[in-house]
Amino acid sequence: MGIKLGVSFYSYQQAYYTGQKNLEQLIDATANVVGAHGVELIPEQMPVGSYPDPSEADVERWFAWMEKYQTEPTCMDSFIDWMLYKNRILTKREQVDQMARDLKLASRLGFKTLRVLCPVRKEIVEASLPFAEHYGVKMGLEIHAPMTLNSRWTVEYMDMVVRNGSRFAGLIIDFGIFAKRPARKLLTNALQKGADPHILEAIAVACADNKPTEFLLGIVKEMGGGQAETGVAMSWARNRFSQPDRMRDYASYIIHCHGKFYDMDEQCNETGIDYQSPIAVLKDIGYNGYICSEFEGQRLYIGAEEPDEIEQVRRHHVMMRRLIG
Amino acid sequence: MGIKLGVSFYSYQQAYYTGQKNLEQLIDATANVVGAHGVELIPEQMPVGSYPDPSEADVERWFAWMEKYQTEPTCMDSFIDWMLYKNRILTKREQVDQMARDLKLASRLGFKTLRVLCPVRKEIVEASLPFAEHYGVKMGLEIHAPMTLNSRWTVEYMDMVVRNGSRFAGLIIDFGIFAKRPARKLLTNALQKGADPHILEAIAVACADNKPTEFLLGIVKEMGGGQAETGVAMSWARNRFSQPDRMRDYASYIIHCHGKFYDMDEQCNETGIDYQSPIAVLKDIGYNGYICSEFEGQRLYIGAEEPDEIEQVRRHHVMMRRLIG
Amino acid sequence: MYEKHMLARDDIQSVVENGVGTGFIVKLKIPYYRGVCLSLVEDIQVRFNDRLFTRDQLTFSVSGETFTFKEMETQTTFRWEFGEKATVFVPLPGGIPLGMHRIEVTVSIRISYMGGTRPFTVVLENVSPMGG
Amino acid sequence: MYEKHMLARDDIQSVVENGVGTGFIVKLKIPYYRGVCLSLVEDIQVRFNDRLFTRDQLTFSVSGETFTFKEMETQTTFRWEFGEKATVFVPLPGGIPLGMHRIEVTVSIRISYMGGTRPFTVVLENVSPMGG
Ligand SMILES: [Mn+2]
Ligand SMILES: [Mn+2]
Repeated sequence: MGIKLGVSFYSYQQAYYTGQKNLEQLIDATANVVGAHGVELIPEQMPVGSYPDPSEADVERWFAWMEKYQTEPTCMDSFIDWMLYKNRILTKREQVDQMARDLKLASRLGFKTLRVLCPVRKEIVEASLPFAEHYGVKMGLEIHAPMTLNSRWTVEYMDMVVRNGSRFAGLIIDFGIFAKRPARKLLTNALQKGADPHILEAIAVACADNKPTEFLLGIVKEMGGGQAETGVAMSWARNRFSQPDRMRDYASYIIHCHGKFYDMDEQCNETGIDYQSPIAVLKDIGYNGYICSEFEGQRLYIGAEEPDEIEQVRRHHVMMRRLIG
Repeated sequence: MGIKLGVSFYSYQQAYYTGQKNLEQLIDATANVVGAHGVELIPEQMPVGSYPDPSEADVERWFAWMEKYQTEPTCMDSFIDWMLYKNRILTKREQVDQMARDLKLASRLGFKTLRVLCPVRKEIVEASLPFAEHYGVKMGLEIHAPMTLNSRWTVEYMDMVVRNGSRFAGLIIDFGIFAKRPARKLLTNALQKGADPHILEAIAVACADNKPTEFLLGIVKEMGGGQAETGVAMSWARNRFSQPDRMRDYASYIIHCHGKFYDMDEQCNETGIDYQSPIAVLKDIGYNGYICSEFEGQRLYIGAEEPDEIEQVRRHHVMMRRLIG
Repeated sequence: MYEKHMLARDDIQSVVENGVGTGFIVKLKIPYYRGVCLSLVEDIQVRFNDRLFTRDQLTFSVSGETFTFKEMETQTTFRWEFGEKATVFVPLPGGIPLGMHRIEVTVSIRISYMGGTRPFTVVLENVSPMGG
Repeated sequence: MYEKHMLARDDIQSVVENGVGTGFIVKLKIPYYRGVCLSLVEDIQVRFNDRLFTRDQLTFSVSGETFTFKEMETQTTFRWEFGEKATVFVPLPGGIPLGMHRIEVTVSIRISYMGGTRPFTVVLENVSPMGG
């Protein structure tokens, strides 16, 4: 079996937003340019028909695409809008209704896993377990920076999962938690704004060393940096490095991974996130689910330059195949 | 085949409201006291499990009751809350969503017909046709006083139905449109408040003669009546008599009937509504759907006296069987 | 029928927290022939003797959840079912004093097919929740 | 990416009714990476040169339906989908005059996982909808 590869269509958001590619064309590119098999979708971003209730014809067309392009649904990404109304937070039951709605949609579209957004409360996931079982779709809480594998939020969630003894709740690892240094493109942008390369390098070294934001800002101040350097230091404020080895604690509960990345260079290396050690750990613990590439570098392209999302994803897959072997 | 008989559980609302009978006990009484076969339900009044999404177990229990008591679901009564929010009227699409929700529930519970409330716009019914076909449930607009069979609202609705050529929209006749005189119990209440029996009789004769409210109030004034007599005259203000013969115009579109009644006397006659002629017409046009008894006299019981809803329904069925032959 | 059945004398009770009376509750059945979602419960007023309590002062509880009337404006999941008792809390420091009282409750439900809101009032005289 | 793509110059157009300019429309894509139901579109402001137009003055249209912002507070069926253009109408008697103008649009979306509302502003300088 081994690790399987896919693409989160979050990666293609700009091509879709600007109307350059529709959903079918993106499935085509995934199969025929990237060479990937798994499809991860945010249905509120690129609806299959309409969200949350596609027609039967929409669903049939979706499966026809899967067949035509030899792809398969992996994980569907869900949101719980607990601030749906201006003046109040939705009750637990209303939030569970939203979860049930998404579990049902995932089931209709053939997704085996539902991405649960990090700040969703464990009580909501727990109360949704009967729906997950009914629809045969697993819920995975996404461990996403600034959360870490050791955060109290994660630990308490996992206590709930273990206590319930259900196979329908688990974890999704977002590789952003293994970020080691600012993406190359972020640094290039700062250089263009006149940042001092020595200060940037000092910041990058301190990032890799897992230093807190105050420490990074201290470097900027000491070395006489300005706004551009401060921007780079601040971009790191929400980063918290997780030790890849901590994944072993939850080995049998990891049901999906997001191969988060910001910038793939010409040699197909991610310029800021550690992939080598996490993938070694995943192989070692026998993980045989999907890693779906999740490109999030769109906002690093400023001025006239535009990202080539499909090319970035293609490079990411070259790296992934190299590392998985 | 011929006309079939059932009970709208609207008839039992007080027994349910006060906690004297639960849903299963009412099904039991329908089968074993009234001797009826058909069950009509307002799920927002007496939910099967919970409205609008009963669990599978709730639905199974419902069908188990139908089997146990040898009854069958006939019509489910729907509401469209187009004033769901304080500040606006729901859009057409939102109203159609509510209709689809109720069609789905009706289908799950085995109801073949959905009662559409009289003031629901024909555009909503028209846009809901695909859902009705999908769920295999017919929508019937209820012709209910003060609407008549000749009202513009009815005529325009039927034009829409005929134009669509769909078997999934039709009419439900509420026998209240055949009311000929105020219910006996309403008159008795007025007498207790000191009304003059001669004035009441003069009002009742004018009602049977289809006179407008102003005419009735004129009688009260002329004959020197007071508040009690005026109350009886005003109770007729929303009544508009329909000629039973007008049902012939829509013969093939009548999909269900409400045997509306207010007061059954000891000889099992309705004291204010004409049943003889409408049933003769229905037999003549070969109507073979249900008439479900719909008792609405609860509010005529004032002071310490309470209605015996089940007994009233039983008497109504005695009359119905006598008339149908 | 609602006059007689929507509010029972036993369902008016003082609320005491930490030994101090904070108000009272009334447990109400809906004065309408079906259940509705909470956004349709447009208004409730409670008159205790001469004191009037309006929606901003009250809370409304059903199915174990408590809402303000502002919150209820968008509440379409929770329902006040036909025949089910909802609990309305009325803040009255000290709770209900000894003696006989008059309680008047007006419930306004928004009913689409009537084109607006229908108020329904029930009055209980000589209420004495402290055993009597 | 929203700065560059959420509002195209061609999507600012004067509205003329019966020969009289009544205002203008801007066709906006959502500055967020997914579509949302309209209750989450908490606020939109449009600044035309020095004049500020706030939510009470604007209407918002999507899928052929037009809403006030007050109405949108409870609107959870209709959605502003990702990449879809919504039309905001700004009442400006006479429509957009000849010449160059500055248009600034701020869209605030309520995002639960951020715990509140995120405003996003886009500015177009030298806008001249009458061809140029
Ligand atoms: Mn992710
Ligand atoms: Mn009826």
